[in-house]
Amino acid sequence: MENLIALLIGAPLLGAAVLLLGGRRLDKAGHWIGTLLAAVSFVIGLALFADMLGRSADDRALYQRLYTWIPVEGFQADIAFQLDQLSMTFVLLISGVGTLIHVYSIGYMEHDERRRRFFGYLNLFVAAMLLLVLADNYLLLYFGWEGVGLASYLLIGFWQHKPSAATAAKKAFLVNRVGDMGLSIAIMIMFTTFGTFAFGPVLGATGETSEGKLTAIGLMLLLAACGKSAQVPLQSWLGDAMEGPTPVSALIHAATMVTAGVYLIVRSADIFNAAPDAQLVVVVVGAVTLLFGAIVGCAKDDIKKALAGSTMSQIGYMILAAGLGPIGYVFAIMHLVTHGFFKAGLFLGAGSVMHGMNDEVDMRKYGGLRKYMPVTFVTFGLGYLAIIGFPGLSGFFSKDKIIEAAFAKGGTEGWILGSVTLLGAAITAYYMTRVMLMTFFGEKRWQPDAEGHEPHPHESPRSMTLPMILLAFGSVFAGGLFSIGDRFVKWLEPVTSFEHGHPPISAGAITSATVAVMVVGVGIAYLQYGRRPVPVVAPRGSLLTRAARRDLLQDDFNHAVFVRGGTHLTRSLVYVDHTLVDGVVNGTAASVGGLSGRLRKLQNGYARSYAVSMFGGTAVLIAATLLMRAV
Amino acid sequence: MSANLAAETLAAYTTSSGEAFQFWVLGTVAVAGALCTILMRKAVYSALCLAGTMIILAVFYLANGAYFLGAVQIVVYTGAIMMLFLFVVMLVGVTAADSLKETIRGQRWWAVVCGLGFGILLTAGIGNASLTEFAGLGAANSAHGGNVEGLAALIFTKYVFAFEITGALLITAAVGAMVLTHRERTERAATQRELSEQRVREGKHLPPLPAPGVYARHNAVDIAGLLPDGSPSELTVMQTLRKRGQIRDVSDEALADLKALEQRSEERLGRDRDEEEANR
Amino acid sequence: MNPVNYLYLSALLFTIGAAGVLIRRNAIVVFMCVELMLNACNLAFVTFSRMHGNLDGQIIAFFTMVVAAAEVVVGLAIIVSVFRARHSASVDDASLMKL
Amino acid sequence: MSFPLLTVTAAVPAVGAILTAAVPAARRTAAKWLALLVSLATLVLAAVVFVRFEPGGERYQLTESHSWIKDFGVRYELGVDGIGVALIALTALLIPFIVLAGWHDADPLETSSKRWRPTQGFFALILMVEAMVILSFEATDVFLFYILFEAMLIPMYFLIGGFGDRAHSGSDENAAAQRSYAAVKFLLYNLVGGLIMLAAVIGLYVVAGNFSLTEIAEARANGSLEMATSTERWLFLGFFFAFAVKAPLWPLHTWLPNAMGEATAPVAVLITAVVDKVGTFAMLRFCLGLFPEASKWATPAIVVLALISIVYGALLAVGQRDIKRLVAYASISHFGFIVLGIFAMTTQGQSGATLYMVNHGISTAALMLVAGFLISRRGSRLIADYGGVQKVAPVLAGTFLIGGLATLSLPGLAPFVSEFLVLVGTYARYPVAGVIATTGIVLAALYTLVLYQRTMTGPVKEEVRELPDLRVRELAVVVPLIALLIFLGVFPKPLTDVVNPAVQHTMSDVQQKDPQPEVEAAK
Repeated sequence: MENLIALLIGAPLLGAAVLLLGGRRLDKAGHWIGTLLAAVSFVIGLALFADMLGRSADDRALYQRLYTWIPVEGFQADIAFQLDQLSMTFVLLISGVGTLIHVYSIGYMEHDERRRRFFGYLNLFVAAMLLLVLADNYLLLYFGWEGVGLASYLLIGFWQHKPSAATAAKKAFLVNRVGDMGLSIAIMIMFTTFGTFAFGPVLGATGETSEGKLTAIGLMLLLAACGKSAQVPLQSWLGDAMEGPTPVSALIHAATMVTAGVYLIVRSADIFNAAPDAQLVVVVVGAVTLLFGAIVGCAKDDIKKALAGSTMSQIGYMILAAGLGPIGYVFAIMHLVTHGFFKAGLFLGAGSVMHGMNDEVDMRKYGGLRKYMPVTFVTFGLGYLAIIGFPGLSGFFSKDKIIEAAFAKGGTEGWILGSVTLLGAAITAYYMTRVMLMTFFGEKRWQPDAEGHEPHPHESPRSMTLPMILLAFGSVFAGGLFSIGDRFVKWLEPVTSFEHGHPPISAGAITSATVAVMVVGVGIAYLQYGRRPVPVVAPRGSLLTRAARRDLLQDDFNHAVFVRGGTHLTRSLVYVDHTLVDGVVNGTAASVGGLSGRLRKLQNGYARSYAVSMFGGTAVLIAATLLMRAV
Repeated sequence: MSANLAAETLAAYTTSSGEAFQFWVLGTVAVAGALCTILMRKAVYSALCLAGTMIILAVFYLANGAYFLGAVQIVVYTGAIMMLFLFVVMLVGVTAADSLKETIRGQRWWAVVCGLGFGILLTAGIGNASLTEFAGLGAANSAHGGNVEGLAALIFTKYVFAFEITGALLITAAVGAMVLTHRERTERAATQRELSEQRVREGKHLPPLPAPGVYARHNAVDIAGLLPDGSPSELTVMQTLRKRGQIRDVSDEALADLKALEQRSEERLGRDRDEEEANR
Repeated sequence: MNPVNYLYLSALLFTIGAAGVLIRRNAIVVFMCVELMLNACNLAFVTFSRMHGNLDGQIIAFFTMVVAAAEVVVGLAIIVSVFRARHSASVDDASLMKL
Repeated sequence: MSFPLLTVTAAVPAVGAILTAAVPAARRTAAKWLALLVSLATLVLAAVVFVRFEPGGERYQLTESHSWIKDFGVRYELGVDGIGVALIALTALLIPFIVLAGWHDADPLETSSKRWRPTQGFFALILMVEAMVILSFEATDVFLFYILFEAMLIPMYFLIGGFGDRAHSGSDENAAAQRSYAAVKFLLYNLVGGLIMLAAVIGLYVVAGNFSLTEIAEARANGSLEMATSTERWLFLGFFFAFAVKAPLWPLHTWLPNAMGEATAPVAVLITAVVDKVGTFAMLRFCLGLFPEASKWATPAIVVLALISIVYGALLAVGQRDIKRLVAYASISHFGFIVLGIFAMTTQGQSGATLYMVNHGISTAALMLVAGFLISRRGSRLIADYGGVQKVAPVLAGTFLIGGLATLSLPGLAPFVSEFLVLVGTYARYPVAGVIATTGIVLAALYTLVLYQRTMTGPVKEEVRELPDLRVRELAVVVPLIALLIFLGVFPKPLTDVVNPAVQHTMSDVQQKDPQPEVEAAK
């Protein structure tokens, strides 16, 4: 059975290779090949899942070792896979949601002449992401980690002819690279500390080294997670990444890749458990991001950017949960899965709306779309209810558990974290309602574009709606399915360890509070956007709104400090290289030239004066010989 | 024969007081000759002084037991090479005297410094080497029956390659000298007519050049003729002498002579006149 | 008398010759001075030959003479042709080598 | 006596060079094919060397030894260790591609005379460089190595100065002046380095009495050859300076951007991917092999220089406006990594550095040659003159991107393996240096992606609208290189197998052991 693991990755990888190398002759069949191979991966995943369920909880992990990747004395990096419950969860999420989005893309990208290539990139992404979650050591994980970064780069910049897309792609890759730096430093520390970087030996030996080392590893891993999962302070790329085609935003920048950071932290649970300081930082980052993303989400008029803010915020929840330790890991993953469903659904819905609206993304130019796109409206609506935590839907279960766990952290910390998560829930409800109202309710506000084409909103083709419907099912039922009888907890417990948190107030009270703040959030949004018509041109807004529209000035800060500073630095270095480093050399050359110009005058052309110097030289030689002999 | 052998042995092993006397006398002359070589203004004197020095060196070779070399020195150096020098001196101008005035700045000063330094250093070097004992040439000379035989044995065995190569070198040198000095006439020599036509074309010196010493008392070819204004014209002297700078600069002399002549004729004429007047 | 005196004489003659090369402008005289230097060397060789009881020194002197002969032949030929071309035997006139 | 395989491997391109040069002026195409054939034959021979070399066997294999200059103990002594084998393979591998890529670079202009033969000269010089580089990887006699080290400057000088990039921004005279400036700068820098090395070579002879690397190293190891500390240091510095110029290490690097910018792309590849490797190779073999104590003494300073090279090169690459100069500065950054790996004196670092030499050769060749194809199409080296090429020439853009990704060490492509090994190896001994070097990977991403973005993406510029995509000849150059990058990226074992024993030998030369992992050390 374990020999199938490589096939999980192999199938989409084959797809990517065939599609990217196949050339134009595959243009007609390319999308089918891509979808088929993603589906093959999903089917293998299901088979492995079934097999895994058949074994006892402690004996579920499968290992497959292919060969030694980098054989160097004292440094054995293997191409080896590990499929345990945690990886399994991700495999199903990635290949499942991935397949659905492949299907969706068939319709969405129908008119793009480079569709074959798009599917090639998507397959490449699925392969890399599976490699990331299946790796049995950190170096191979790093391979997948950069692989998804590459796929993300290629897909964000898929419409390369748009400078904004190309810039966004570059920005995403660069910010991610900063995170990758963290991961590679973490691996280096591991190597010098443990002599290896395979999961088993490293995580098993955490007790044998100092807490300081572990804290350092933990912080570096967190830096990596921040990059990949768009957490503060490396969150700035996610909003821009919405330049990519919408299926990409759904798959990579909502459901799977951005959650890799959560995976990394949960996978390294043993390290964080032994390094409370690192854990604290994780929690703080999560909490800050959760508010940061939520606030940004409130201000954006671009539907995808609003959703991106929401993604950031939801991943903040997950990171926060992961930072809480054994009381939170499981719920982080659970929220990750449910979020995968409903956020992918929301993005696909947004894509469907854009598809019908001539790629218009400004929500202020939507309005009243529920009549034109009923399927989209319903599926989007279900996703909306799930994300705001409407009781009974997926998001309710997973988010509620995280809020409980936050309170259960205990002490002042617990109260602060609990309140933050509650506040986050309220804001989530607010901005999601805002999106919902601006898009599907109210009057129609669209206008002819510059070329006079009036949009004709229409429902999307079957290939697009089908995945949305399936994801909506997931959004509705996944949470309940997981929570009933603590199934998800039992499933993951052998891998991540689990402790029941004991919040200072009863679970019931917390749940009620959650529902209450959700209602408040929805209410405010309704008052602002449901009762009053939405202006087509955005009002100036308060200082906070304006800041939030600009991603809370984070980009401006980056621009001022890193981009401008970097530009100045490189320019001045170019100058320095030219004038100083090269100048020293050229100066030497010039002074030698000057000296020889002066010496040249000794060359007067008179043979006799040359003879004098020859004679003098001979005399000096004799003197030297005599001196040497005398000495 | 036995006396000869004895002399050889003597030359080989010891230095007699006769040799010492010879050394000091002839050595002094040799140095004087060398100094004259470099100090004489005329090349031909230099050559002669050098020949003298070389002959003295030949004597020293003999004294040092190098009989063959002594002979060769006289025959080849003094005989052949110095004669060659003299020939060239003749070609270039036997009486031309060089100016000994230095034209390159600092040259003479540096030459003296270097020369002195070099000489002192060499002397010091020789003095430094412990050369108080010497082997003498008796054994070496008698090994093959004599100095010439000994040299021959070496030349045709150990140094045979070098010897052959020097042979090649000599031939090359001879050919080279011919190539350098021989000028192949690549065109027909111009006739007198053509030369005169060329002069007409170039518009200079249409008439024949003035003859030298037109107004001079004697027809020496190296004296420039005087122009009507009394200044000498170099054109009147033949080209070769001009190039060698061997024009006798006689202008002042000639003018003085002329003046003297006039005075004398004046005196004589005056005296004659006086006599005539007296006679009248 | 010690034959080493011949060496001193040789050194003296050599130095005089060298000084002559440096001081004189007439190419022919310069050449003569070169010959003087060569002769001085020959004297040294002959003296060394006597001191070491070895004929090799004389052989070298002999070769020097041969080479000197060859050198004089070519050198004088050059002087003659230079004189023909430039009407001067001064070494200072041939100073085109300067920059 | 066994078959002199090493000599033959170097002799084939040398003879080929002479034959190529002798091809009549009218038969240019014949000269090209001849050069290609010779380079392929060399590749076959190099492959034989690679196969015949037994990783587990003697340190130096396939040795040959003949007396050369008896009086100075100079011998014609050849032998290869794993590092040499890997680099010979790299050289032999790259030359056919360089020849193929430069197929039309030296075609005479139509106006030039019939008897002019630049094409023959161009290919002959390339083969000559190949012969010398291969021989220098084989030489185990210091003097022989020195001669080759210097001699390869001569053909390189003519290649840079004589066959410049026809794409330039200024007038023809200006370009010619720039080119000759670059060639002279290249020559002077390297000559100065070589001169100092010559002094050290002589010094070594005075101290050791012969030039044989193996004998000296052995004598040093068993204590029969004592060197005063200061002597050893001076000699080390003499050697190191020459190699640092060639490598090139900051601040001796400024010749490289000029040379690479002005030379044609294939020649630029020849410079950075082949010839410069002699410098880093020699650091491993001669600096560490002959002067282990001095190497350890100088390590901190060299590590700092390497770090500066890494960061400085990358930052300057970001600031470049000329595509080829950008690649040149990127190479400086990469050479920093190689030097860092060598002087980290850990197994991982040195294995990584050796792999890095090979991988950097392949990746830079891929990137630079594609850049050369691009430049030859548009006739400009300026980044600003391009834009949107991806739309009109997708294959070109794709291969360019892969070359760029290799340059930024993306996992899955060969350079990642080596870069990571260098980083890990460095961190194990110098944590701070390891962390600083890691910033290099961010900067590498920056300059690569900025280059790609500005040239390949965005709206299509008017001037590039008619750009043709890669032709068959160009694909034949690029595709094998990329395939190799991917293959060595996921399966570097064939290389590491050869390199590992050699690295172990070097480690024992300098008498260094890897730092023990903390956990194991505790046990």
